[in-house]
Parts: sequence; structure tokens; C-alpha cells
Amino acid sequence: MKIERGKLIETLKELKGKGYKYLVKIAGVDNINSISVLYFVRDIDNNKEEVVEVELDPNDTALPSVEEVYKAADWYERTLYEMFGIEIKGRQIRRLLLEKWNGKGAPLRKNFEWGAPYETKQSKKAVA
Amino acid sequence: MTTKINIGPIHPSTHGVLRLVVELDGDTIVGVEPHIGFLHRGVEKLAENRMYMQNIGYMEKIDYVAPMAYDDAYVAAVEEAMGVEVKERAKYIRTILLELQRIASHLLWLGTMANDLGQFYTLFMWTFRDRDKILRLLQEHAGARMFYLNMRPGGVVRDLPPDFEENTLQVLDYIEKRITEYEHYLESNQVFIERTKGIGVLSREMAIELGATGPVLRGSGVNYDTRSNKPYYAYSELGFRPQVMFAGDSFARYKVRMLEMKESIRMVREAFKKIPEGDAVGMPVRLIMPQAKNKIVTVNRETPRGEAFIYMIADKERPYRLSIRTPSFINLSLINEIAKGSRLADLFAILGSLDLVMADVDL
Amino acid sequence: MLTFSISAIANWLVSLLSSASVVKQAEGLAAYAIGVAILIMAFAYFLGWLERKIIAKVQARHGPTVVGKYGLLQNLADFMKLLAKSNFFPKSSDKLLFAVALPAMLALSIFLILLLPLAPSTGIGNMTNGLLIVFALFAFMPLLIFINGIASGNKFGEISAQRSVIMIMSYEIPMLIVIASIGMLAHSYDLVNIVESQAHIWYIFLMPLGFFVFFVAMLAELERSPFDLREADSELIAGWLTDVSAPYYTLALFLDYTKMFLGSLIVVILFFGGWSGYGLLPVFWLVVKALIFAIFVMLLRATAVRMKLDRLLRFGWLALMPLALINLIVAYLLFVM
Amino acid sequence: MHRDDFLAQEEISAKDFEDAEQEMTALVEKSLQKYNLKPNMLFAKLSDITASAAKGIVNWSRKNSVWPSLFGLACCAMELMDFGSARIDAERRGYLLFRATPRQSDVMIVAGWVTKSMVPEVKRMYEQMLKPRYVVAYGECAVSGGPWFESYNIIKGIDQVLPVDVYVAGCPPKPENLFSALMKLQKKIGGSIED
Repeated sequence: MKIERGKLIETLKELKGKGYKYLVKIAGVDNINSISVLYFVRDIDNNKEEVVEVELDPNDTALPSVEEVYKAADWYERTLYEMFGIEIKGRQIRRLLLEKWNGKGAPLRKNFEWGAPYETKQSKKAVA
Repeated sequence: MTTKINIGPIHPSTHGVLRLVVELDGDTIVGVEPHIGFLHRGVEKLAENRMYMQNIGYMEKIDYVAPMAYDDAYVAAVEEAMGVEVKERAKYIRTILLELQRIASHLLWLGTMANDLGQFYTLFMWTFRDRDKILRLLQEHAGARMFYLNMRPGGVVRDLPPDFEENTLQVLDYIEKRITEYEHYLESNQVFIERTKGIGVLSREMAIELGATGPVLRGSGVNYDTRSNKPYYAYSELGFRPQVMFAGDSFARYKVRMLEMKESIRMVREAFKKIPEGDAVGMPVRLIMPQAKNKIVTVNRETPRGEAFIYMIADKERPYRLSIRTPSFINLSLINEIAKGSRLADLFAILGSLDLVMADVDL
Repeated sequence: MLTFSISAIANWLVSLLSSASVVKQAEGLAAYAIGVAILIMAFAYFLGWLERKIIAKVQARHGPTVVGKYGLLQNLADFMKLLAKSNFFPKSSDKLLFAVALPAMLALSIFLILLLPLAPSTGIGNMTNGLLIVFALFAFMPLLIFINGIASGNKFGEISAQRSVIMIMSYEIPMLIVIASIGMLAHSYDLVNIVESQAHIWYIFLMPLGFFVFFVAMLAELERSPFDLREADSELIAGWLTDVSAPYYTLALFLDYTKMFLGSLIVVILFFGGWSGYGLLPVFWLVVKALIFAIFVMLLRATAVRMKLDRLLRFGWLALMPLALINLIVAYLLFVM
Repeated sequence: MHRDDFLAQEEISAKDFEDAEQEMTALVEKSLQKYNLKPNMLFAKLSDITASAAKGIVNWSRKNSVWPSLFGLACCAMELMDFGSARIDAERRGYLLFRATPRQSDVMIVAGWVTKSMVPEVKRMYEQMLKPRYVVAYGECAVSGGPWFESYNIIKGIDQVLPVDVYVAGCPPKPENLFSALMKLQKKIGGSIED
């Protein structure tokens, strides 16, 4: 189900009212021309699932927080922020996985620069 | 007046490197703030830059207590992207191996939880001894103690060794006896009961709202198990019954895992009776190359810690995007909710009952 | 308690000095002290080895086997190595108190063993209030743990120190009530008299409830599982020993087993008829009984699950206290009869 | 000064006493330096005697009592736990007393990958350990970064941060490998293997 960014909270609230009370995951995908954010929700009692997709412009990634609807969204939104650089409106964000990260960019974006690999330096003390 | 203490990231009871900032009022916990990411290594990013066959090895290291579970989840996603059917015998073999892995994982949890409760390593040593017997069985099949790399699209890397059934049944008899003994030992201990019953209560509503998963969810009275709700492999033929407890406390979570071990033992025995003859070997690694472009695949698997969910956008040589929902990640986010109001000593009992693997949290 | 103990010790010292043969006594004391010190060291070392072996056997292992025959020299190697490691006091610690507390504890426990009569005619004088003096001094132990915990400047040490104080409240009073009932039965607080009055029947048979209360309190005093809340290694890392550097940790290890020896001696003297036994030296029987008790405590350590603090408080006041009082009444009835 | 020379002198001057004293202090200081001990330490006297009279005893005890710190990072920590458990039984050689506090442990077994946010913690842990201290890099990740060498958040081997004494290769190495690695470390402490 693809929806507009403005209708996100509304749609999720509606789904929750229908019985989709369980948030499985919020995943982001970088499609280069756009960034889509997927909300996987589940109706546990009837064993049904639904996916809500929001497409964002890579240069304008502000997204409303859905924590008021699903409390479980908290940590997922934080990872979304640090992994995709998606700005979450309406809440304070503290970095989660990359708390002391001082590199540039968001790691899961396709244009992320890795830095130089193969920096191995073997010490001469090797015994075993 | 409250004091803040910092626990971890190097602490004997955090099962890896987890840092908890605990706010205490006397001995009562006011709030717990987990700081994670000490093991973050970017599996999702690395997976986008690796071939399909290379990724199998990376998936195993997500959950090093039960490596085969992720091995299987990822290979199932690749299978779906390639449109390969799993062979009938391979289905049973995978079920048997996954359940053995689950028993091994739960045994490790039992030992470490007893350790968290202040037992001087005794149960820990015993469960490690028992777990080792299962690891030896898996080693016979896969050739490795920990990282098996034994799943291949369409089947497994090789058929079960000739005396595998006999050995397994022997080990299962032994382990069933031991589990009953441990159960008796713990549940007849008044101190153990007092330290787990009514501690860290998570109600059914909160469990769903906060997205708890696996034994934590089932301990809160929610009858949801991927093995029965979205049956895969041979689970529906083996008559799998999800184990549910209703109290939602540490004891319920403990009991769910104990019952799960017994259910797994029953299922493995059943599977050996029903296993069909035939070919079980999957395709060699060099052929793993889904032809579909931009095919979206979702896979749900019940790992010992809870439901793993893989969302994969397949590309020709490597996944375009591989998003993994790990059960420990979401179970750890509950900690503030369930530890509030309990004592400092209970915090470690609660952490133990959640059965966290830190690499699973940090991905 | 403090004022009482000070006055009791002062009285004892005055009586000791006022007796005629002070010099002669002093010579005898020195010889006795050296003998007991050797006994303590041997016993503590042996207990350390035995505990590793027993716990290993319970855990389906072998324990130390390589260093020395049956791993007997393993603990020696550990001790020597710890002593030879460098010493360090954290910046946030109170260096003086931190340096003094552990040696003081060790000295105190050795002194207490010196006070106990190990055979009918040994011990330091015939103290009329021997039992009370021993327990008055014994009460300093948690206090010193408290001092060490606070002085380490470590938050885990502080929590451990707080727990120490709370534990004093929950078990010290029932223990003293049991001691009162022992005094009543023996018509004396003299340790030698207490042992001699058990010639016909040990007090464990007369007062099983009292023994239970005393045993629990003694476990808490000795920091043994399931009451090792102060040193809880899965919660508080090592509690009051967290910032203790390696050479001092040698003292802590030694203290652990000295305390265990002391605790088992006290229990044997009070409840198991002390040195009474047939043939052989009296000290032999005393040590053998103490050893059996110590082994029981070790087995408990290998199997028990640690108690919680609030539960311990409740247990102390709602279970140990009434039991101790019932025991006192029983003792009074026996005393009257 | 040689003993015979010393006896040959008819008169012993005050200067000779001074010389002898200086010689002795130099000797003691040298031995103290060798074992990383400061003279004003509480047990310096005891170490002093052991070091000068029977330096072998200290070496023997260090060799035979290697206490690892209870510190597991990732996958290899599973095998580290197995190393201590009933099948391998590390206590046979006195390795078992896993101390949770770094102050009382001798060897740090780095079992797992080290992330950039973990580096300061590992460093601090190492600094909290008292001398003499040793480091074992256990597993591919700790040796060289292992499978994560390309990752943006992993350092390529613990030897970029700490001086490593023994490397153990494998992913994960079996507990037996760790056992043999610690035996090698023992030999190194005892002086059979030079740096």
C-alpha cells in the first residue's frame, strides 16, 4: 500500500483500529532517485499482514514520528535516522547504534563512502 | 534522591557488550537507558556489496548462539528469489537441525540465566556439557562446531551421516532426562521461584504494543509463533504446538523456553519417524545467482530468540537491499518498561530472562 | 554494641594485667600465637585448595591438576603471583582507609581465632565473657567491609557497602538472641564452660531452631552463597573488592578462608561439642568437625541461588527473629528445669 | 667487589661500606625495575626479597597462575565460555579464576571484533589491569578484522590499539586452540620463548 507522506499517521491509526496492533519492522530502502520507508504491521489474532510504503525525495527526507501510534517504532526510527539520514519530526533523536559516530554520511545510503579498507598492521610480536 | 550508575559495557552479566545507565532510588530502579552499538559492524551494508553465496557466512555471525537459524533464514530468502523448491527430505533435515540448534541455544541461555541469578557457575557448566553433545552432532553433519555453513538453496550441503539418527536419539534421551532434572532443581528452589515469579511483568497489551517477540511474547500470553502461524518446512506435518504462558513475568519466560525444549525434542523424534528417503543435497555455491531483477522477498523465521524477518530486494549478483529484523533488538528495547520499579538485583534476572545476544541487537 | 565491646575488652585487659604471672603468661601467649598462626595458615591454604576441588567435582570438572600433585601448589602460585603484581590505589579512593581496612580485617579474624579455646587448657586466659567478646569483635567485620567499600570510591563498592549495613540489621540481632540462649543453657558465657556443658548432649540437639538461625547468620557473615550479596559477582562485579588491586586481593583471598575457619570453629564450639571426642588430641576433633562444616558450606556455594536484598531483610525479621525468640523460650524452659 | 679482594684488604674504610651499599641498592633497584615494582610499595619488601633471593619463585608463580579477565565481545566469547566449562576445564592449569574486575586479572583475551566505539573501553580496560599484563588476540576478528575488514565501524585487528602477546587464528578457533595459546603464553612468561 503506497501512500503520501502527509497521510502516514492517519493510515497507520486506521490500520491499528482495524486490529493491526503489532509493528514488525520499519525498513528503509535507498532507490537512488527516491528513498522509500516501509512499515510492516501485523494483526496477530487473525494472522494478517500489511505493508505501508512512503516515498521520500532524497533531498527532503523529513518524516513524521509514528511513535504515538506504535511505541515499538522508537528504536526503528532512531536507526532510520542514523542509517539513512531521515529526519524524524516531532521527537528528540539520540543516536542509537552509532552513538559516537563521527564519520560523514549515512551508512545505508548508496552514495556512502566507505573509507580505506585493508589498513592491517601486523605487530612483530606474533608467537602463535 | 536518585543516583545513576553505569553498568557495562564490560560487565559479567550483560552477555556481551551492553551499557546500561540505571537510575536508582535506593535499591529501586527508576529508569534504565540502554546504550547499544558496541558491536555494530554494518551487516546490511556489507551484504549489499557481497555475492549471494558470500553472504551466507555473514548471516551466521548475526546470532552466534544459534548461527544456523539465520543461515536458514537467509538461504530461504535466496531460494524464494531464485524460485527454487526445497527438496522433501531436505525439509525434514533442516527441521531436525534447526530444532537441535534451538535446544543448544536454550541450554546456553539456561546456564547463563542461572549464573545471572547468582549461582556459582554450576548449572552453567552442566548445560555447557549437554550443549556440547548437540554441537558434536551438528559437527558430524556440517563439519564445524559453531559456524556451519550447511544450508544451500534447495537443500543442505550434504545428507545426514549414516549413524546420525541413532546418535541423535541417544543424545535426546540424555538431554530430556537432564532438562527434567534441571527443572526440578530450579523449581524446587524457593529462592529461584521468588526471584523470578512476579518479576519483570510484561502484560499482553504491552507486549503487542512494544513489539516483543519469541518466548517473551509467548510468555505474556500471546499465541504467536511463526512455526505455527506461517508454517515452513515440516512443522505442520510434525504437529507443532506453540508453548504459551500467561503470567508475563521472568518465570513465564523461563517456563516457555523449558517447554519449547521439550517440544523440540518431541518434534525431532517425530521427524525421524516421518523423514522420507531421497536426495537432499542443494545446489553448489557457484550456481547461487538469482536471475530476477528487483524481486522483493520477505521471509519470516522463528529463531530461538524470536521472530527474524528478512526483507530482501534481489538483484542479479548481490542483494540490492537486505533488511533484517532481529529479535534481540526489539526485546532489548523493552527493558526500560519491564525493569521499572524492580530492584537492582532483579535487573540481571530480567536481562537473563530476555535471552539477548548483543551481536543480534547491534547487527 | 560498640560501647559494650569496648568496656568488655577493657575489663578483660585489666583482669589479665592484674593477675600475678603476666610475664609468664606473655611467653606462653607468644608460643601459642605462633602455633595457632601456623594452624590457621595451613588450614586456610588447605581450604582454598579443597574448595576449588569440591566445586570442580560438583561441576563435572577436575579442578587444578597440573601445578603440584593434585594441583596442591596452584594456590601457592596464585598467591605469589598476586603479591608480585604492582599495587595501585584509584584516584577517587580514600587511600588511608582503603589501605588499612583489609589488613585490619585479616588481623581481626586471626585475633578472634586466638581468643577461641582450641583445647581444654588453651586459649587466652579464662574469660568469663569470652563468647560476648568474640561476638562484639566479630561485629566489626561488616563495618570494615563498609569502610572498604566506601573508601574504594567505586559505585559498585558503595552499593556493596550499603548492602553490608542492611545485612547487619537483618541478621545480627537474631544471632545475638541465640547467643543469649546458649549462655542460659551453659550458665556461663565462658567458651570453655560452654564446651564442657555439652559433654552429655550437643546443643544442636537441644536447640535445632537456634542452630538454624545461627547457621544462616553465620553464612551471611562469611559472605557465602546464598548470602554473598556484598560480593555478588554477577551483579556488582566484585562488590567491595572491585577496585582492590592484586596484592591486596591476596589478603582478601586469605581472609576468605581464615573467616571460614573462624566461622566453622565458632559453630563447632557452640553447637557440636567443641573438642569432645574419643582418643586422639582434642584439637584434632575440633579441626575435623570444623572441616566437615566447611565442606558443607562449600557444597552450598556450588548449588545455591543468591538471595535478594529485600527478601533477606524480610527473612531476617519475619523468619529468623521469631525463630530466635522461640529458641530463647525453649532455652529458658530448659534452664528452669 | 669480589669476596676475596674484600678479605684481602686489611682495613675496611668507610668508603668501601658506601660503595657496597650503593652496589646493593643498584642491584635491588634493577631487580625491582625488572618486575615493574616501585620501591615505595606496600609489599615491596617482600617482592624485594623474592626478587633478589629467589627470582625463580616469582617467575614460576606468574607462569603457573594466568588469570584471564571475564571479558567476551562476540562470537569467540562462546568458545571462550566453552574453554572454561566442563569439557576443556581450563582450571586444570589454573586458568579458570575468571575475574570480572580487571584489577585482579593477568591476561585479557580479546574474543571478537572491536568496533570504533569499543576501542576506548578496551583501552581503558587494559589500563586498569595491573602490570604484568598480557593480551591474547583470539579469533580472526581480533587478529586482523576478519570478515569485517571492509566495514566502516571495525578496527582491523586489536594490535592497532594494544600490544598483543599471542595470536590465535580461526573463526572461531576451537577452545583447544586457546588452551595451547595460553600454554605458549606461559612459556613466554617463563622465558622459554623470547619476544
